Amino acid sequence: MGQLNENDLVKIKDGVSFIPGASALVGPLNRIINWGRAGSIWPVTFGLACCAIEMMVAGSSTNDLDRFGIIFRASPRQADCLILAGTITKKMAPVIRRVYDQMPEPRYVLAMGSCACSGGLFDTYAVVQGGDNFLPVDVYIPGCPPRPEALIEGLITLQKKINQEQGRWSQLV
Amino acid sequence: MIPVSWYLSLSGILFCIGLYGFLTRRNVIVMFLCIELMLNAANLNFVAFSHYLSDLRGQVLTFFIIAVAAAEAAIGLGIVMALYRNKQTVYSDEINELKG
Amino acid sequence: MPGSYLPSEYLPILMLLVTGIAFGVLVLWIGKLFRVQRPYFEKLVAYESGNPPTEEPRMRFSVKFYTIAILFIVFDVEAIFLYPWALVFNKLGLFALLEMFIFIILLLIGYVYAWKKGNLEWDN
Amino acid sequence: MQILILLIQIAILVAVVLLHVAYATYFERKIIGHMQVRMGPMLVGWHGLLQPIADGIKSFFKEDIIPDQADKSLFLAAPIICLAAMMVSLSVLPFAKGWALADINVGLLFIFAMSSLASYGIILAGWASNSKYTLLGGIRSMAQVISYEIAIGLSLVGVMMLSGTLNLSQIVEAQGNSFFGMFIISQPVAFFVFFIAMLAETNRVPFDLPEAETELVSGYITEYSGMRYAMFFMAEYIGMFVMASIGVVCFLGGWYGPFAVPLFPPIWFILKVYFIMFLFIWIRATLPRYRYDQLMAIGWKLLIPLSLGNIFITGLAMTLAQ
Amino acid sequence: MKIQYKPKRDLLETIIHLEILQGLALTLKKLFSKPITREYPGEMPPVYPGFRGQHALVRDPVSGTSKCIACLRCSQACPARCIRVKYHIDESNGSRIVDNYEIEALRCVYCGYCVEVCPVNAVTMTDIFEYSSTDRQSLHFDKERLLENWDHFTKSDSYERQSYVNPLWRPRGFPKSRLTASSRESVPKNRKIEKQFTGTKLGIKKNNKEAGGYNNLYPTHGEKNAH
Amino acid sequence: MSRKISFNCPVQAGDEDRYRIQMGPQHPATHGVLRVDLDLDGEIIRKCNPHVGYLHRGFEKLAEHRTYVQNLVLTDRLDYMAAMANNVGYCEAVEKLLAIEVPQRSRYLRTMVCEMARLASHLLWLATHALDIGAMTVFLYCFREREELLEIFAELCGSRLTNTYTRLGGVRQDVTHSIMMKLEKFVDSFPSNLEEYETLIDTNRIWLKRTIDVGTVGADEAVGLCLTGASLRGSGVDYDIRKHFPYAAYDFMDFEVPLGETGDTYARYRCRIEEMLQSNSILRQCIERMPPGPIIGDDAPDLIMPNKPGRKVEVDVPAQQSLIKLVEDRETFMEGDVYVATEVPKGELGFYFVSDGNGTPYRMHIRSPSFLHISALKTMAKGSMLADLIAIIGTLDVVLGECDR
Amino acid sequence: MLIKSIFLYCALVIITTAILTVRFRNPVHSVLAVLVLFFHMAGLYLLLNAEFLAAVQVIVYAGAILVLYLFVVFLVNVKKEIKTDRFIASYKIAAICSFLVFVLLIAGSRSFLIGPSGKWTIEAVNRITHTKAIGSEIFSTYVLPFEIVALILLVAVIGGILLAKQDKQEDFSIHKKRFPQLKEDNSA
Amino acid sequence: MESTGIIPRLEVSYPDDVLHSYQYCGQDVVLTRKKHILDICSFIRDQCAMNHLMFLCAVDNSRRKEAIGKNEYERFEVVYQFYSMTTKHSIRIRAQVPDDDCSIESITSLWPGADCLERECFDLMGIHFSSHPDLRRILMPEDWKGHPLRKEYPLRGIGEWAGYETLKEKSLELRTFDYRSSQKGNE
Repeated sequence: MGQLNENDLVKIKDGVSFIPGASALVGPLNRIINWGRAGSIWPVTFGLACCAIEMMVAGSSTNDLDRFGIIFRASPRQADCLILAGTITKKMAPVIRRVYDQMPEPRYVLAMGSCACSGGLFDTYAVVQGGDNFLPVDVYIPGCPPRPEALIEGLITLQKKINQEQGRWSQLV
Repeated sequence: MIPVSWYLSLSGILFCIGLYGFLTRRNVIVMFLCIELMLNAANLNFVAFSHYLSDLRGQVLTFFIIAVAAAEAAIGLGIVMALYRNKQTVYSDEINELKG
Repeated sequence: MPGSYLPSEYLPILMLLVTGIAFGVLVLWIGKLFRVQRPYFEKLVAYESGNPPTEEPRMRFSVKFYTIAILFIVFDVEAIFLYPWALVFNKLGLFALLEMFIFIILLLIGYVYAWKKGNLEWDN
Repeated sequence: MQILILLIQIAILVAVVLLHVAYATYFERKIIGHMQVRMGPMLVGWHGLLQPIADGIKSFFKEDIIPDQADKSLFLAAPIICLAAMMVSLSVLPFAKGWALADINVGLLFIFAMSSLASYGIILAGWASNSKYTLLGGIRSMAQVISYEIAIGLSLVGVMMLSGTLNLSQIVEAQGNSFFGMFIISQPVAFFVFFIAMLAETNRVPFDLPEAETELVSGYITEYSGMRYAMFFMAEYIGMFVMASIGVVCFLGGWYGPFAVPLFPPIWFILKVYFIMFLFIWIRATLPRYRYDQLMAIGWKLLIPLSLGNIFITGLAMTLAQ
Repeated sequence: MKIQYKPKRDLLETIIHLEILQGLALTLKKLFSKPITREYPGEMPPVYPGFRGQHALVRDPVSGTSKCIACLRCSQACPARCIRVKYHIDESNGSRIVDNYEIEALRCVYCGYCVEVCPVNAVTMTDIFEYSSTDRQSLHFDKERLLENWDHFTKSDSYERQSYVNPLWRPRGFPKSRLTASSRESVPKNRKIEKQFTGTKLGIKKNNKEAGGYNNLYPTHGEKNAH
Repeated sequence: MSRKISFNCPVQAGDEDRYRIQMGPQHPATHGVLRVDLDLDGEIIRKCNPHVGYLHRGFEKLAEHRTYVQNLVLTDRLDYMAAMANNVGYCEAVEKLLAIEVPQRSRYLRTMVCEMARLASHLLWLATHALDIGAMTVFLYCFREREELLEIFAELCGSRLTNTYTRLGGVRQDVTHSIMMKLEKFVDSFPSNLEEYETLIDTNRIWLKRTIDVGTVGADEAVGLCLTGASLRGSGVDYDIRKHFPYAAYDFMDFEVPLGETGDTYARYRCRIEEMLQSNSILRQCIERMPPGPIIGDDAPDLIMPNKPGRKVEVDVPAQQSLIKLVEDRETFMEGDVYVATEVPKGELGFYFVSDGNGTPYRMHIRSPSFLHISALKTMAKGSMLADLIAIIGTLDVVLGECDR
Repeated sequence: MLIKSIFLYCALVIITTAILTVRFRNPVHSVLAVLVLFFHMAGLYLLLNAEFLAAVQVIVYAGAILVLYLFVVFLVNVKKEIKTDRFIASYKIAAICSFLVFVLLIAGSRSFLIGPSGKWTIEAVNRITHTKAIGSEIFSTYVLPFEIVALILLVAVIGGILLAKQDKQEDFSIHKKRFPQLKEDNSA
Repeated sequence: MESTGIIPRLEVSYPDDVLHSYQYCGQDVVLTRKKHILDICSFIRDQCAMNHLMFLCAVDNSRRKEAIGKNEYERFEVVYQFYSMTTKHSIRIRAQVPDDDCSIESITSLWPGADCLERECFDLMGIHFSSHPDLRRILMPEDWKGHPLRKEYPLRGIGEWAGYETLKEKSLELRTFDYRSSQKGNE
């Protein structure tokens, strides 16, 4: 596809463009891909602090994330989503970034709880004031820690967001 | 219908490649691999003769050769391990150098 | 006729092999057209629990693996002899049993030796 | 023409098997879920029935990462080796009388050969990724596979002695004449050994050390992402299927139902295979994981003597019976 | 007290893998029991009065706006420093007029101190917990948003939400007589407050209480369980 | 892509048979963010070097900038599996420092929530320990039980995990009848439920093989390593703060301290299981003997405390509100230092306060059991196998929030 | 024709992989080339109506012996050869030698004549299957070699274990001799 | 924690080292010099059967009212709390460490568990423990500047840690998202 240059493409919205004539294919394909992605969000097993416990509860029998097709993967290479569950310290931040970097596209970040969203209680020398300082956070879930149901609700928000995506699968985007 | 000479030539070529590798490679492990190649060339000969002579003796012999090749590999690689442990190398020329 | 024998029952296997490989290659190749590929340095760094990789991972292993492999080879060869033996056992009867008994006993000596030498223990 | 029919057969087989792989994961998640008093996939499709499809689509469109320091050619080849080896072993399975794609005389040996080839895929994946966890997982897997391959081979010798053949269809036929139509009755010890070794060969709990999550992250597949990871996954489930089928063929009477119930033979076969797969899943939901040395000890110190003993007892019994 | 071990397996039990079979039986039993899963988006978890969820400013039914008097106790008590109150003093009577009342929901740690110290019951925590968002700004509540939260909360027809107050709420630090009328009467009259629970109230079987009750479960076997 | 990976720690000659692995921070078995650097010889650990600090949030520094009451919120985030127990420990310490009396009823309530927290924490420990060893079903069964406790917490104080339940001088809220009914139901059913999980692991041969003679610590060694809690008692040392320095209402409770003998993972596991049953019996006693009375003392300080002596927190109050004075100026903070330890599920949680008379602690040091347990890992894991390390981390029951503070 | 093309394909792959085995720098790649070679050798055995031998070739050679090779490659550090330029030595002389041997072999093969035909024709073998044919030969005619194989294997086990046995302390002292700067590792 | 009679024994054995002793909230406290701290600790362990080291931490006295103007207080102090599981006695030792010679002897030889406690003191307070086997930072990153628990260290830190700076730069470089800076609290 290297021969196509920018001008041949049809621009749909900012930053999203397609090969002309492909739109008949693109629309349904887009919907199918988004459906697949929203239906199988695999977060990487990465608990940071208190929220990790509630994250585990969300995966346990009472709430059962598996219902949504969400299973935890230990390796970031197979994960789609990083749940920042807990306080991000400055010592930890590079590690988190590295784990995020090692995830394949498309990847999403959920900031769960006050600490991951904004540092929360810990406005100190050692704590990063919010995961969005160095990561593109997709969904913010307030609470300290949020109830497991709140995490599920956050994941549903993420599913909605995924379903509205346009062509995040194309090489040309 | 494949003439038996095709098999013989193939096994000859294989044997010579094995020999060449054995003579040129410095890594003892690869040298052993080359020996395996040569053994395989011989096996191929045996099986081909056996087939063309309608006699199973060659195949039985091949069978035993494979079993013995297993033993050979075990011992040979054991020697490699011992060499490596003592000399910290698996290269034939370095093993020579370090003899003294 | 020697030299013109074609083992035709193996043909499906060959075809399935080709199918299997082709399936793998095709899936990956077609997927390549649709995937987002944005490799960059940090993404391609080896995974090590979120730490920067510290050293070359290819290093030596415990020699135990080697002794296990030797035992494996010997038993594999033994099994290879057992298969034809098992098939012709009915025909040969007690003689074959004795024959194999001696064979296995000989190999078991090596097995017991390895056991006694502690090559089957992993936690030292 | 013959080749065309063959191609259609292969196409059907591959399609069915891929569907099977997809739904085996669903089956597993559902069953484990209910054993853990939860529900398993529910919301993607009716009762989560489309879950495997969604997973597949997602994996297909997922980025494929080849780590910088990986040995690229081997890294790319490893999943294909694994998948192809496992798929090829499908060809000799007799789903019913004459329903084997390739009815070869050394069918059992062919399966062994292919499973050892698949273990190459695993070790190469571990080695080529060039990461520490994968390497450790690969080595573990290799040592495990070679230890248990012997147990599997030796445990089946009893069956070979009873049936006098290595051809899978003929083994099934031989069972038809035996008591109850199953060799498990006359070879319980062999079945026990085979079952344990089968769990180990397919890397299932309690022998899932090569990919033990709490120890090695994901073991040899730690560095694999997207479709390549899915291919290992498929290979694993096809491997489960193949191993379960071997168990069915050698011990559970293949396509013959007990009491000769007139049911379509392949259905019996599939039912039995799924019974064994259910056992796999059931065990996974129940048991903890062995430690590495314990695993090797079971293989070498328990299963091999047991299966050798079994061979002798079978031999003696057969000699006496004559 | 020495810990007690279960009896050692005997040979037969080892051979037939009794304990593993028992485990398998348990999981099989569970396979056919009813899952305890709450199907969350359809089925809500039980939320009790006093749950520390989303913040709201109580809308005074009389004035139609917040009850806040800008005493700043909440922002003083807040350990995360996430409450900001902007006010000006009304020159005519010296009372304070609240201009804006901001709560950073993403920094709040939901300790409930602000609710506890509020003398007029103006700020409250509702039991709504589902308000995740894809952007930060929508979780930075200002006064209007907080009042909306209250409206949203009171509108939803859930358990006792119309009379939502913490039944045990009492701002510590000053006597009840000095509370404003609205906060004193925040617990509705029709709400039954139980008598204080004491130990005698629950009829617990006396013979069951013994500390050694578990001994029946783990019969003593002096030897160590050496496997 | 042109950048080459530079290894910051090149292979040294002679180290070639060592295989270095960094486990964690992102690793499923490290209970959060622990990192362990391992030198492996095959699978055998030759050297084990735990790294902590990935969750260091500056608690002790932050505490110097917040008042005593506000710091209570911090303690929830210490050992987030048993926040109630931390709350109680903190309040006991501050009350000792400020000489605040606690009513009897709230002592009982504190004991009750402490034991509930212990159960919740031990259940989580059992769950993760079992998961580490590979028994994933036990994990989910334990969470089922734990969920009941958390729901009781939620009903009691409005939050499931970070409870902030105690107050200086008492507790936040009184229990209601429905809570007690639920608790009683839980207490009644707990032993049989525990028995159920035990079916899966307790006598299971794989479990026994994985735990017996793994990570063995002798009694003297354990004391030297400053282990506390069940990790110490598994080695047979009789040290339980609830018995040694009774706090809350432990004086009035009949319970025993289970002691192991062998000091291996299995002994520690059994110890904790027995402890759960003991906690259960304490809970039953609390339900039975709960005395009537106020839940918070009259001299309990307000939630808003001045953080400087002489400075009043009082703000001008609108005239029409008739609230004249909000906060008494509390000059009675004493100068001095005090150390109070409580038995939290992980072990001995101590608070060392240095007060210089202000409303904020001059120095607050938290003696966290997990921190010391992790340092013991170095000794315990040496010579065992990789899989054992997982079991040992699991059995030490470390929580990094408390360790790193 | 089909048979010939199959043979030629197998022969081509065998020769190619054999050359690759010699040429690859990385021993792991060499081992893998040999793996492919063995599979095609098994294919040739199939053409020669020796299906059991083909299976044995794969199981023993590919499944066991090469595993041992792989282990050894992993056990010893092979990084160095990948880096150095001269991973082969004196290739000219070797080439000449090999060529001479090849000429000798080809010349010799001319003199082979097809001898008297035995009783195991293709039909005879297929009637009772190849495995059984081999089995009945071994367990009736070749009993002694069969037991000798057991002896050889026994020697191999014991010898292999003895050779590979590792003495920890001795090992360390060797390290010290070679690397005198090495001390007990106390850092990190 | 009743009075134990250990203090007089200590005063007799180490007259030069014991500066001052008192009881507060029923807890025995001894102020000592740092010079013979290892001997004192081993005395306490061996002679007084105090086998359990409850905690070890450091305190910065520089802004402490009680410390100002009294010459027995130094800038830092290292606090040890010991407990005897047999006699149920406990004692607290406050060893004074001056600012200009910020080091004290390590007690890891007596209690191996003190290893990480001392490392923590070093990390957060900057007190060097001589003869400690492996004195490195434990909680903060290796290249962190300053010792956070010292009184002059501000709550939010001085400057930014270099590792975090590079991380931020890297994430800026790699971002394909709109970057939103986090908002500070209202303190």
